[in-house]
Amino acid sequence: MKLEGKKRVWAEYQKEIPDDHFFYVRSCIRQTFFAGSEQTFLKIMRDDLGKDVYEDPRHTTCTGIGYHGDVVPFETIQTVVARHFALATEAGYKNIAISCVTSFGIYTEILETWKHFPETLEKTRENLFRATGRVFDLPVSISHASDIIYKFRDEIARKAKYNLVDVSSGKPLKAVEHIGCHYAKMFPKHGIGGAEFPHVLVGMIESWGGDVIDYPERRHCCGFGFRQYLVQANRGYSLSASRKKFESLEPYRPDFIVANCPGCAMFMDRWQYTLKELDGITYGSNETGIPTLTYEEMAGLILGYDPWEMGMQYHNVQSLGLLKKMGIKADPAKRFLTKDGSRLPEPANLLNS
Amino acid sequence: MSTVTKHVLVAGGGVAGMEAAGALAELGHRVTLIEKDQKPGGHLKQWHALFPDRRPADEVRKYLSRRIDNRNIKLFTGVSVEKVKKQGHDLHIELSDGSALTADAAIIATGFDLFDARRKEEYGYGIYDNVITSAELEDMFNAGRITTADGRKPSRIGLVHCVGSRDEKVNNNHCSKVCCVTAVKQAVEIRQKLPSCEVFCFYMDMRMYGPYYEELYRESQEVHNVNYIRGKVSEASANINNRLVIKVEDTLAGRPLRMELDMLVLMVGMEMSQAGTRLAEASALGMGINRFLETGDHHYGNNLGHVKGLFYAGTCTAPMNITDTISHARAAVTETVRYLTTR
Amino acid sequence: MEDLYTRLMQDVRFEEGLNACMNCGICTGICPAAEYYHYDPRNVVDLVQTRNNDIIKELLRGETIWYCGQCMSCKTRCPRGNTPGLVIMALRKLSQELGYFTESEKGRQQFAIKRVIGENILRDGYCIASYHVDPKAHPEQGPAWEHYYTYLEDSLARLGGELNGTEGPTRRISSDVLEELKSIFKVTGGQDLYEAIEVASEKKAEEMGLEFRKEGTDFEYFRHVVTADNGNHQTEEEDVRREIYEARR
Amino acid sequence: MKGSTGNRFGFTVNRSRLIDYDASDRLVRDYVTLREPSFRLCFACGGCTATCTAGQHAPFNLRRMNTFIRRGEIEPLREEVTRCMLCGKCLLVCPRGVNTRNVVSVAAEAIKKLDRNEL
Repeated sequence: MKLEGKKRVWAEYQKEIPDDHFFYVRSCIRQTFFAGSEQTFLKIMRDDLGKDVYEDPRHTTCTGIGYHGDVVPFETIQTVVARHFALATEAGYKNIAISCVTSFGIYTEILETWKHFPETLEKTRENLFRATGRVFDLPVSISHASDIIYKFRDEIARKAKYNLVDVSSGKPLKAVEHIGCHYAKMFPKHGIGGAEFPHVLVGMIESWGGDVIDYPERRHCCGFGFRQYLVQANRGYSLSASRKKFESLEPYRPDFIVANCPGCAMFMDRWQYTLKELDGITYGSNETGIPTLTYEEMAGLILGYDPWEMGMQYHNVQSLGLLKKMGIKADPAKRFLTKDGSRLPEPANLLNS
Repeated sequence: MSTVTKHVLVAGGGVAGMEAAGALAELGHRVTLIEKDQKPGGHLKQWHALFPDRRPADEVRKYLSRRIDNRNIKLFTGVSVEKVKKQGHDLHIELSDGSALTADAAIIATGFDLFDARRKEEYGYGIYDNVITSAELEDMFNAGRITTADGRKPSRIGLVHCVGSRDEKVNNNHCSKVCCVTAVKQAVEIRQKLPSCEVFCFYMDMRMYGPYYEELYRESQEVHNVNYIRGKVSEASANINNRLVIKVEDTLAGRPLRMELDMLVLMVGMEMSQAGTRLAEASALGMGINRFLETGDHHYGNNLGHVKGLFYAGTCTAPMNITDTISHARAAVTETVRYLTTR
Repeated sequence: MEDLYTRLMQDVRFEEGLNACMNCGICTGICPAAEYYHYDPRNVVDLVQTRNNDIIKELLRGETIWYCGQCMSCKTRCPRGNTPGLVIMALRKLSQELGYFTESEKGRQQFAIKRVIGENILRDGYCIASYHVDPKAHPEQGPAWEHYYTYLEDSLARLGGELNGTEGPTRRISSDVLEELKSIFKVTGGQDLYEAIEVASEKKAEEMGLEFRKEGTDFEYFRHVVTADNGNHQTEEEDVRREIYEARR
Repeated sequence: MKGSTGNRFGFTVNRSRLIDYDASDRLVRDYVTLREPSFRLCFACGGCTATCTAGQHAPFNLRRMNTFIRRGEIEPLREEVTRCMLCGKCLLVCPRGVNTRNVVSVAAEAIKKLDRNEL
């Protein structure tokens, strides 16, 4: 493999990411399954990087899962997104920061549609006004939240308490990066590094001392497939696609998987449990599973955040081994506590516990 | 032989330029032949053997060298033609070294560039060690050694047709015409040189348009056991053993197919050359939507430029094979001579 | 019958998604659905571009169009600038508008998606929120989720959220905001699509002799559509049917 | 609730439709090619399938069958070879002179041998 070739591709797909003043929109899946990750993002932005990130509690789902589940029409989702633009306009923000990759893809698709079919923008303005009386300006920029962490990756590296390095051997940890399909496959120029060799997570991992694995199924979908997971009878599709990835990445013995898409991070964790239950397969060294992190969790660990305050215990594959390798002292007994420190019963059957 | 000696500039010393220069010199005209590389011969310099009969490329190279071995021809290498301008009856020509000259007529024969395979990112050219281009395979044939980057003898090689052709993602909707038959030729050569190596051609259509091309295709199946899979390769990647893994639909089975390979050869197509583009832009010569030079009439004026006294020869007008390029160059000479004698 | 191709052309995604397909198969080569279903996006696009009303109607009534997972990997690479995934989205929309979706097992599942995701959106302002994902219906979520869900209030609080709070993760969306959402759905056809799904599903349930309720998810037809699997989704049967059909024409 | 899969999840890993060229073998192809060398000449024009009488009434596609033989996809082949009525109409149309009828017979023979471990 020639790194020079990848660097050339990366240089070609760089996009403008604003320095400050973001209007943050949450993700249904991330706040449901990784509530701590969104909170970590906000803390990193506000406390570590000193940025202004505004959140309007009146923003809702973008309806993206409904849209890609085909029960929400395109006209409807355009108008819901336009309402979010209206909230940003009202608050005086021009830069949208998006937590979800599905949403990011939808925002991108909508803005591209409005550019190529201007009558759809006019129709949306009319629809939004009729429905809510709101008006909006087009945003100046839209970034996925991982784009923003990418932009500040070197600043985070300078503040790092830990690195993606095995403290006992001094060797870089081996990471598998997984990019949500809708991040760049629809519009490669809107993704850092493009669709074929996305750099958004690679850049973070390398800045923080880790090595990245390039494996044959790297670009393959995690298998969410919207209706393919939402409906029980279809879930085999979703499980099978993830399994295909696991089989492909397993020989490289990765220390962890990291994803920029909330769905992917959730599925690549959940399916490891399901595959163990269904087929008795456990991946990872010593067959204990491969911890699957969100990029916010990865950034948080680098900055010394408490893994349990970020919610890393709520993965089926626990990260105790990974934390130990990084030299992070985190008491496993403190995983399942309430806010004020009283102990909750420990779940059974977690992987790598 | 024409009675009046004129001065004709030929821009480009590849197959078309050499043939045109030779033909003009033969008729007694004074020719200035300008070649941007250090040696004339164009892409042919790199090729090992030619389709359809796999004759050594050297035979045609020798013919062309003899063709320009004429005292009426002055060859300048390492310099390119940057601009052509009508000045009265003459053409004023500017070169890349800052010099200028005047000619009675000029033939543009700036040829083609091979498509830069890095632009098809999904194939990982320039990233994965054993993804190479058809031109690099010719280098291997010339060196007499077909090996992977780490020196192993390949046991399975795939050839991808239409890389950079028929593809709006790289802004080339045109067919480069010669890649299909080149793939078949190279597949046969691999099979002859490495009989234990399996060879697969991944194609969308087999465009065997020239004489004996279809016969070569048939021979490749009948005698050489070359495999054909109808489908455009979707992506290539490398596995832990540094073997390539490709994904493609076998469209004749209607199912996706996955295969490991030791080497993937990208049949890179033809694009208007950069030097030709520069010349065309500086001289306001019209280019078609495929970015090759637009000729006066694509049926009966296919050597005519829009400037009087300016003629086109070879692949600066469209992809073509050597046979057609030589014929096209001769036709350009006919048009030039007609212009010079009737002006 | 109304010209279905014309109807499809009214969908901007269809206009964007279909130029002229040359059947190269680059989409199918990397399509996750093509591996696990009898699905070939190349073939779908090729059938649609015939503009033949009967063929398009067959697609709208059949299983094929429901196999795509909308990962949109097909968009990245198509050398003709098509997006089979967008063509699929337009076909699915039309299939629901015309009520054809209930003719196929996979199509009937749209009712479940409407009842769950569709109603979550208008009731809570989320496609999905933690309190929707009952581990009993989602054993694949595993022990970590079961624990989180069981102690939802505590778990969320430790991570900086507040169940039914006014801000932060899975905060309660206020009723005036929900009214805005509903109004958007009314104005933009979202409500109409929901109703079309309901009407056709109720009719189908009656036809199949299965219990149907106007609300909720705890009744025969709902359970049927989420679990039914005739086992034929990987076989070539669709192809066969189409071939015979075409041969007869 | 349990689906038809019988496990508590209600679904299983799906069977793959992928042609994995490295997982299948070409024993049947080699057998057919050896005994009917004209098989190599097929260039998948589909003339045989278009003229095929059996194919009008049953899901039989000779052109696709040839592809399966070449790729080493034995399972779909098993049923395919039984559907041909060996009428030989395809022989008349093949532009490459493939002995199509014999390809089917030899392929059927090869599968029998394969099942008896005689290939």
